[in-house]
Amino acid sequence: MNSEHLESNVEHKPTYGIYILVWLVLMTLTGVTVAVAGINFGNLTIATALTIACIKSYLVLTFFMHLKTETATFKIFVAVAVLFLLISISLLFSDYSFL
Amino acid sequence: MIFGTNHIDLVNGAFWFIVGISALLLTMITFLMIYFVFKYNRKKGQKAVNIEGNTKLEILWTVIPVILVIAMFWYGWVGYRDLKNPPKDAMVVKVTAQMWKWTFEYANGVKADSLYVPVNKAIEVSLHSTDVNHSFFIPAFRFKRDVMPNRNNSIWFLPEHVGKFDIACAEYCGLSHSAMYSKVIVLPQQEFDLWMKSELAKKNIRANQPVSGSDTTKTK
Amino acid sequence: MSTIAEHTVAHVHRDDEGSRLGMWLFLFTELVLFGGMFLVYAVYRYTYQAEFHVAAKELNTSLGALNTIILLTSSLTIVLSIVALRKKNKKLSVFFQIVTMILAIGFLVNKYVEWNIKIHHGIFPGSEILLGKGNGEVIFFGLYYVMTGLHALHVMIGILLIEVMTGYTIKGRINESNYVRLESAGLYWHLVDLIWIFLFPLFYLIT
Amino acid sequence: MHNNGNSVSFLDYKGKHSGLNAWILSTDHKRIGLLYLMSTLAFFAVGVTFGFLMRLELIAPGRTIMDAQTYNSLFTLHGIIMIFLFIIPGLPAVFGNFFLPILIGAKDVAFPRLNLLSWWLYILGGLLAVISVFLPGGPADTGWTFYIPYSIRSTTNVMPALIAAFILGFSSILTGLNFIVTIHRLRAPGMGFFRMPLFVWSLYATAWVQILATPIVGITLLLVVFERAFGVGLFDPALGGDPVLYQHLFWIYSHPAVYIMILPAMGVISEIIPVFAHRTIFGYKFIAFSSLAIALFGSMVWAHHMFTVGMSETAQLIFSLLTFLVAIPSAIKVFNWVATLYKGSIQTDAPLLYALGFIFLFSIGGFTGLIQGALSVNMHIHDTSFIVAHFHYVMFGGTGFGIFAALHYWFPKMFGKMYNMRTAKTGFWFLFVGFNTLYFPLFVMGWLGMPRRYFDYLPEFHIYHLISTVGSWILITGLIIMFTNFVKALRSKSTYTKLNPWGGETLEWSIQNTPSLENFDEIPTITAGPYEYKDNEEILVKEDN
Ligand code: HEA
Ligand code: HEA
Ligand code: CUA
Ligand SMILES: [Cu+2]
Repeated sequence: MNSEHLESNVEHKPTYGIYILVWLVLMTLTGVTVAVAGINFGNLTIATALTIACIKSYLVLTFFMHLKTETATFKIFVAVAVLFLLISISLLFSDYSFL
Repeated sequence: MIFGTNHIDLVNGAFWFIVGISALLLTMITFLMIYFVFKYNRKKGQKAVNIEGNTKLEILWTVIPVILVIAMFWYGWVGYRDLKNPPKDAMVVKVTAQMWKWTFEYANGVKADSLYVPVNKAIEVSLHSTDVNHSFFIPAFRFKRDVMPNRNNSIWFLPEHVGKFDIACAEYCGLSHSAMYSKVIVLPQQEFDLWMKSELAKKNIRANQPVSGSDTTKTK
Repeated sequence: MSTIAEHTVAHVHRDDEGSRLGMWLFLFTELVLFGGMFLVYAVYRYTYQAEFHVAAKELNTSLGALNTIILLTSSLTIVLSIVALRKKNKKLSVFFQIVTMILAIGFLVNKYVEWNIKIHHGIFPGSEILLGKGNGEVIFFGLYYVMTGLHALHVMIGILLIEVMTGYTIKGRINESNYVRLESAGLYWHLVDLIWIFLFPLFYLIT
Repeated sequence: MHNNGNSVSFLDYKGKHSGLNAWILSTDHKRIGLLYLMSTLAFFAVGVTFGFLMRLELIAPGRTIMDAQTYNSLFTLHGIIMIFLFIIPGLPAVFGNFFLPILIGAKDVAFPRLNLLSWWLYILGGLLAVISVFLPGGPADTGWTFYIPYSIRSTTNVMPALIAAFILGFSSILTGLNFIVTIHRLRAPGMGFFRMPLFVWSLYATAWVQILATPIVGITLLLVVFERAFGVGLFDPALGGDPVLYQHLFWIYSHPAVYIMILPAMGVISEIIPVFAHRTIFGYKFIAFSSLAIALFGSMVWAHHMFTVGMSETAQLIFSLLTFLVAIPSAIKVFNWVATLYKGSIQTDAPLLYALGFIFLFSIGGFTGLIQGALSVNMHIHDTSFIVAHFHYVMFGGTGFGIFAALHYWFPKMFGKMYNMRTAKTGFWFLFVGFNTLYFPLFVMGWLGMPRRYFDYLPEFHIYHLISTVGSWILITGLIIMFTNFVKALRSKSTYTKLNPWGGETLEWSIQNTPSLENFDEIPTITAGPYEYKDNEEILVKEDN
């Protein structure tokens, strides 16, 4: 346990570059959503908006929130939390969208 | 197509089916517990044997319950299936629930405080609430359906016996929730027609002097 | 605080990973909290599609976009402050933290302006103008006020958190060898950002 | 400060504070555990009294001792108190706090201050709930489910009740968070996940449910607050809102919540049975994983509380099926417990009696749960006293007896005193008999069509209500016997010196009674599983002298 926590304390060298890069990507993605929102794909509109939002949150999670460098435990935890939300919404819609 | 009393049989069937299996398993479990407690009691100088487990058994008592519950599920589903789609020829009655009374309105505008229906005719009740949630519950017919302000549920049944049966409110709706009782009155066809005729007559008279006309739709 | 003494006896070494684990678990509860509201949103969006589109027209997309940019940038500055600290550049770290707070305040000001406009147009829960509109629109704005409101509340909490962290950094209680508190504050701040990433398209971009 | 805190018991350890503050400001997991015990018991006493009064009212049709409004408020408060203030914190916050760190060989939980905070939140929420009784307007009368639209129409003090539940939710979340981190980070060297006692496993599963499900009810109740305050229209049908959506959100939490209540109790049973059979538990891994399985499936069955609101056929089908499947992990547990008695060396002390009582009563509760899960049957028995019987069997026959078992099992370790075994057993039999007399008639009535939350009832149900009320008297007698027995033990001057009265192999039995501040003189290194009984000659010898 101690060893575990030691090794998790010594992370590789921190650098500014990667974060600024991620930030630029996030900005462009924002631009894209706004631009795309204008055009109407019918039902796909919300799908695209959400997909982009998901990509953005993926970037924030892995880089800004350092999931990349965390131990497996953290990743599993996040997966569990997301899974719970997915279960809830899909089962909830078994009532609403199949009326 | 499942009909009123038939629905009753299906509910009873499913109920006793599950109760039966449960009773069996419960006695088994209880017997084993008591038996072991006496047989392997320390007072008898019993020495324990460490048994880590047994995968075969685990599988056995996972698979068997799975089969049992699937059977229970299916039995329950069958009895429920047709409760929602009434036959075409069903006679529709509009039921209005409010704190804390039931009002029944027939196609021809006749209103009543009890649900008069002809025997052996499919009855579809369309359920409306003017205030909070209520639930239209006829214990004798083994069903209930919630009555909500924002959606009009409907349910149907086929009374096969003449008689009077309780209608209860089964969703908590405030102070007099427990007093929100009414009755289904199942009449032979011709008696029902007579009743309907006289009600119609009363209604027309009321229509002529509208003063007392509002008493069927009083609130609180 | 109170029973520090007892507490330190009970804990001989500090466990950064443990603290981060705890923070993440806390973030999950926040996530699910908003998740619940997204469930509500999803259901009503599904039942009142047309009205949601109409209602969304009332919202000012450019203001929303601006706020998105502000939040994303503040997310960047807070990570940079950690990097700077780990590079032993305390001044720069503090600078980045302050920038983050300024941006956050900018976000709030922006939000305030936005709400103000709405309220001047008489669009707020219970206003007769709103009640005059269709149910779907009432619900849309109900959700709009509740969700952005709660989000704004989280932004305020975030500002306070970061402020405390800045104090620690200046005092040196947070330093290049012990910065888990700053990291946790950062995590919280990113979550606030994450939620906005979804709020923005779902409210401003459905016209 | 001083490290010789060791041999000093946590009860008379001198910290920074003295007097009452030494308790209400202590971050020692054991003291916090006892704080929780005292406070849950206090609220529990209130809840029991309300239940008792409700039974008195129902002894005969019509008004007997109170009017309808009072009755409606009583079952609401009874429900809120029992669920949020008693049964949910009952095991994790009391025995989890006290024993989790000890069982995994740790000095304390991961975040002791947070732990104290969650107790304070608990108290705050509890007081709020109680205060609402005395405010003008009277206590809430919505039922513990706060169903819309009644909960936004009612003129009673619904607001305080809602906010109380919200705060209590967060107290529960913090406890769960604390436990997960503790289990992941503070296990003693050698204590792998599969060497953890099963009580710890069950707390771990519970903690996940607490963290993931509770926020949903938090936000839902908050939305109701907004609804009442500003009329945002999210649920109010008058504004186009959907009351059924409220029910969905409420049960998305409140069904998993029932597993928050039962899982720790199952953990306690898994501790007690091997100890009193003095042999390895049967199927350790199956029991461990079934806890996780229950936590997972438990989050997928919520709509079985809503079968009569008129959901889509698909939803009815899916949720009914899942409801039946969630029973399987419980089945696995029960069978493994029974199998653990096989070829044991069984010592029938009070804790085992309560454990076996748990298995019997919980099984009845569970089986009736299956009956309710069957769609056609649910159409008939939903919202009848059948349901009331079901959940009393699982919650109080299950979790309640689990708490009793835990009390009798760990009492000597917690207080360094021993209760009178014979009295304890008498107490059990009173509780057991009283319990069944009280709740079994409710099954019958429910099947015959007696709706729940009824202040008054038709004469044909009189006899059942009468029996039930008499049962409640027997039950209370048992309760009094039990608790006086404990109080006597606590009062007695003679301290109990046996470290390991039941011959358990888990860590708490290796340390002194009323453990020291840091529990262990030095952190042990674990080399074996929790229930590895080498040979039990010495036990048999002990029995003789
Ligand atoms: C501790 C709390 C607890 C627990 C553990 C459970 C466990 C279960 N509950 Fe219960 N339930 C409640 C608390 C609990 N419940 C409460 C409070 C309500 C009412 C809320 C309100 O409306 O106020 C309620 C209501 C409720 C309903 C809604 C009734 C209605 O309002 O219409 C349903 C419907 O399906 C249900 C089902 C189940 C099932 C299938 C289980 C299963 O998990 C049970 C599994 C256990 C067993 C099956 C027994 C052990 C197994 C064996 C002995 C082996 C043999 C097994 C098989 C053959 C499968 N419960
Ligand atoms: C754990 C939960 C719990 C417990 C223990 C009880 C205990 C009791 N309950 Fe129950 N009850 C509920 C939870 C509980 N109740 C809920 C959720 C509802 C639904 C409310 C609603 O409809 O909104 C309800 C509703 C309810 C009703 C139905 C009201 C109605 O629908 O009209 C009735 C009626 O008789 C009743 C009676 C009783 C009685 C007489 C007791 C007791 O007085 C019996 C005596 C009690 C004991 C002998 C104590 C058991 C001991 C323990 C549980 C452990 C104690 C140990 C420690 C604290 C360490 N309760
Ligand atoms: Cu109407 Cu209860
Ligand atoms: Cu449930």
